[in-house]
Amino acid sequence: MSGGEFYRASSVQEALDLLAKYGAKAHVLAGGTDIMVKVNRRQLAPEVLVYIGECGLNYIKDLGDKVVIGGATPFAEILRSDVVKQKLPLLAEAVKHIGTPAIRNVGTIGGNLVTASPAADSSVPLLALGASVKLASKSGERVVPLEAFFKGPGETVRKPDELLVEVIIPVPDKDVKFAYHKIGRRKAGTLSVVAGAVIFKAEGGAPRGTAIARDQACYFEKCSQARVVLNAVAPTPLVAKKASALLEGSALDAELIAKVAKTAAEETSPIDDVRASAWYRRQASEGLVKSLLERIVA
Amino acid sequence: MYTLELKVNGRAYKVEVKATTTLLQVLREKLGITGPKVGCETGDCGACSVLVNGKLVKACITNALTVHGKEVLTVEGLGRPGAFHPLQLAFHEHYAAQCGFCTPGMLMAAKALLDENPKPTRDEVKEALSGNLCRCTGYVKIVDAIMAAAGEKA
Amino acid sequence: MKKRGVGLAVGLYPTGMSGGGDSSQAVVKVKPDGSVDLILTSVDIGQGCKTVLAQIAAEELGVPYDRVDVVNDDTDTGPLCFGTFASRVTFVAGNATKEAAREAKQILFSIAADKLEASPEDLEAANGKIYVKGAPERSVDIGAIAGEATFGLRKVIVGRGHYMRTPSAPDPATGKTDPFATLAWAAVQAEVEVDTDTGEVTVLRLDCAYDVGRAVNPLLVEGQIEGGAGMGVGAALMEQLYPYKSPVKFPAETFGDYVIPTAMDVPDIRTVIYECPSTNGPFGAKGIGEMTANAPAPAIVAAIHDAIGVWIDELPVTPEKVLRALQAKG
Amino acid sequence: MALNVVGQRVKRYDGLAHVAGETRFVDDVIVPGTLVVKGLRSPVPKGKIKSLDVSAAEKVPGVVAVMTHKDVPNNRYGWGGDQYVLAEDHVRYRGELIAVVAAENEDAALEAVDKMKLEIEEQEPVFDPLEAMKPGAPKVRPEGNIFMYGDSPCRKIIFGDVNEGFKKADIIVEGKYHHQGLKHAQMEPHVSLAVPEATGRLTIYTVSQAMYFHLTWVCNIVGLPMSKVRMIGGTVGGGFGAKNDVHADHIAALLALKTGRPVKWRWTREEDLLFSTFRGSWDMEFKDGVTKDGRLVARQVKSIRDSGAYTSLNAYVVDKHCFLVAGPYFIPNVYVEGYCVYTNKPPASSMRGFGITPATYAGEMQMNKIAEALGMDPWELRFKNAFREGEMTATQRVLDSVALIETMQALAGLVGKELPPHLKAMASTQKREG
Repeated sequence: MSGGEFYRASSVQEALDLLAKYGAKAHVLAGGTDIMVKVNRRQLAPEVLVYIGECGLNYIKDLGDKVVIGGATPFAEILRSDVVKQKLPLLAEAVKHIGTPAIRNVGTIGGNLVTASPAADSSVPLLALGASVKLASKSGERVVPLEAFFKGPGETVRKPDELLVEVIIPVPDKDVKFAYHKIGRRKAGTLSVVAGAVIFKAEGGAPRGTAIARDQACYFEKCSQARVVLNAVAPTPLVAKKASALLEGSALDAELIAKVAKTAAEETSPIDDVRASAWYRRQASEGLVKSLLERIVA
Repeated sequence: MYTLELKVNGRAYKVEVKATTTLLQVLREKLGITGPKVGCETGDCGACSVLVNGKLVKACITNALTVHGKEVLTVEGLGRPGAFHPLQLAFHEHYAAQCGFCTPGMLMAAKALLDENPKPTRDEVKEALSGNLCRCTGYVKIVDAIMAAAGEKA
Repeated sequence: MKKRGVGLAVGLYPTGMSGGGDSSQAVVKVKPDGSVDLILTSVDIGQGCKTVLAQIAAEELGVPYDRVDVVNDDTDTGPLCFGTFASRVTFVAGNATKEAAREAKQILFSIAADKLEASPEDLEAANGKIYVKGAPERSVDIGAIAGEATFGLRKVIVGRGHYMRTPSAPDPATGKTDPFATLAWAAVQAEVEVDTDTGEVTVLRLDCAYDVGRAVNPLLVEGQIEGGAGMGVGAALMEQLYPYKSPVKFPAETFGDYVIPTAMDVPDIRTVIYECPSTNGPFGAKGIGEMTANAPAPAIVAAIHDAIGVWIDELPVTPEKVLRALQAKG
Repeated sequence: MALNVVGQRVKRYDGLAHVAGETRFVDDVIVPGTLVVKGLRSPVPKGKIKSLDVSAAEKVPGVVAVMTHKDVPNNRYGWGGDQYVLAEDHVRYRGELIAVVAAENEDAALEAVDKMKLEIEEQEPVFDPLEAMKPGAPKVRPEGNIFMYGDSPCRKIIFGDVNEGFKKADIIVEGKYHHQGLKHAQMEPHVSLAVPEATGRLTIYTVSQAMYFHLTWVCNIVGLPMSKVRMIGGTVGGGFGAKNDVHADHIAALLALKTGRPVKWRWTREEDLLFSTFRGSWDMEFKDGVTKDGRLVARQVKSIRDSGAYTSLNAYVVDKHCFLVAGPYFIPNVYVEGYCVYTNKPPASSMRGFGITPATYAGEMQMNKIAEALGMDPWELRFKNAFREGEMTATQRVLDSVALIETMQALAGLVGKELPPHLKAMASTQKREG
């Protein structure tokens, strides 16, 4: 193990050239919060490291109806961004719970997605918001919806010569309702046991703070653009499609909340691991989705 | 081997490293700067925390070559006897250090916080320290010290 | 839904090795200007024994705290100490230190007695001076006496201390034994919030009262109490070496797997120290190091019961156990 | 007694060194030419070593020495004297050390470990102490799975007559509790640096919490008198009981003597979490007899300690537990059995609180359940039973400087709990009524 090769890409093009040259031998290094742990633990001896931290992929752009974030943008930048705070508050909320401050300073949104952990923290808000990722290679670019990006634990549709250069996030309507929560084993610096987000556009019903009470039949007359997302409960971060479909076009009442939560839990396929049992993950999925919906209507 | 040029605590260095050498290995093994500690080597404990261009990082999982051309600040550069940083004095005054192993990293996390947010709340301090584990203190007096230093800085 | 509750737990803790027989020794050496070296091999693992033992030596010798240096790093110079465990160092090494300081002081007193025209038994030392009891104006400087002892009288001003509790083996039939030097006492109240949907528990506060005999340094005692409380939170809620009680499945390999509390997990802690001096410790001190990690966990479990009406009899109380208990309750 | 320094909040003796980052921990001692250590550890929790061939390891460039148990002058050590420096014919836990290598760098040391050829016949392990106690369970050690206190498989404490006590009780409250296995999780890893001197002496920079114990063991293992070994330590980056057992000093010492070079062994955090000593778990059964007015009249306890594969401090831990498991209360009738049971885990040993931590946990769970069963305020129940001055523990120790009542009163003041007048007026020095 003499240490392999290190390349500092000064532009995206240079990075793509290196990936084209070395293919599967190359490991893309951004913040290193995943790769360097594996190196230290002797689980990985990369032949080629391609460092993309200073190649122009650190940006957040406001394009009106969407926000695009460069693949090598650290989470701390996303957290600081006024654009994200104003237009993507769900993402801002979720990013607060990623890692710890030092990890967020270097850990990048692209790295988090490409690593493809079933527990990837950024996947939950991004799937809820219907984000896509742009993959670039020497031979061109393609945009893949995030839902189609993950294939399994540690596996994505990214080809060895491709680089995740951008995350594209549609800006939801201003009156969209959402909630996010991460269950970890402690309050910080922990992989999620289950994390979830619910988002939908509500029509009818009373605005916040008025007297539409819990005992009234209906909180909102119609939900649309609904998504229920969970992570760490399936081989990939999960969009609970059936639960989302139940919400879509429906009037939201206590009965539907219970039904959506139960359905979301049924869509999970969790496993036992060091953090929690499959039993708990399924139970907690139901409780989590229920409490997210209740928080929205409260 | 690759040549790495960096500044640590204001002084310029040039060292030879491998593609996978960590910043912590450079500091401790090549430069003899032992304030940052080896606690876990997985980025979990924070005993190796330093600032790179003013930003808090875990030196144990920072690839050294990504620090090329940058400035590193360790506890040794924070303040020295006779010219301690207010945070160091506050840590001493408030008994924020017991065994002292996490202290160098803890101080750097505190500095990173106060540089960005000079008047934090207690909860903001706790959040800023959340990547720095301490098994001795229960964090109470560490938070006390940082709150006090924040007051003094104003 | 989030529910809150409070819970109480109390406890006791023995000072020193159970069964006795554990030694600590100390040597106190007075330099020609009255400065003091306290030499031993008691280990400071963060609890602060260098501070506490220096205080005890300073008190007994009547010199300021900053005139005592502690040399505890070397078995070539330091005499025997069994070690830093069993909440024993303040008590056992403290007693040895006090005895060593007293012996050194007696050498100084024997010289000061002539100067002050008093008997050594009538002398006291404080604030760097030796003076006649009841007549503080009749005093001499400890530094001056140390200088004269060293150069005038060619004395080596060294005191020796050794403390060891007589061993006591339990009777095989009844267990009858006198196993500890003294007991310290604890009472802790916890307040928690439980999320009944997810099973998550948040400790909102821990309030702690401890009898430590004599707090040689209240700052350090608080440090022990707060640190122990943090460890108690870990044991109560999250730490688990062998999940599912199965050692081969999912052993923790990193600090990401074996989770201990972060600054965000430990609640605000209030502390009150009660002092009921021991009859046999240095200045009445008792051991405090270990006991602080004990009462928080049962107090937290009791608070969870107060919040949601279930008893959880296995630590840690993970969200899973909370949900299972709530389901069993129906 | 007027005190000048004792009782003062003086600042930490080494506080300024800590905040300057100047406190020198063992890993901060840098000696040029120091060799690094890696170990071959058992891949299985239980097995018989059929063969071990280290010849290929010795040939790896950069390797300076390889050691097996044959190179160790005295291969047995530990608080119980039953541990092996390097495994001989059997391994009893996953991670048990079998061979070690000293090399110029980590890569060479790791390559050498990879090249050691170990043939091991895996045997059926037992992990759960409750299973290990059953007749016919796989044996962790030939002599059996239960530590013997003389002729007895358990420590027994008998005070009064527990059966008579239960007869006087109005209610019986029973409970079973599990206190999990825990790690110390001290921030400073296990590490040792051994430096041979030209005089034939050996200097060891140690993280030991108990330097003289480690000095004694190292001298015994390497076969040198205490005059030839010097331990330097005294400042440790957290211990909590982790550093009472010797983890690295003896190996660094052996390899330094063998190579004549400075040798450092720093355990990785992974090794620490998986293979170092820990707080063994406890399974505890309580049966308490209580009168209607809240007096405990009988307590029966059976406790089982998971001790891992070797004795270490476990027998002591069980003793300590048994002596005080009846808690901070005067209970006239007590019966306790404490078992120290071997399993195929790393040796459990000391951790902050020893056997009192699980005793406090289970005992206080019982008190809160008793209070609930009686419909009594948990504070009142404790005041009623709290030890008074001059009363006796279950080991017939007469108590002085008793202060539970006063400590609870102090807590009540802190939390703003209004105690009823009779509890406010109560004192440990008052003789118990009845």
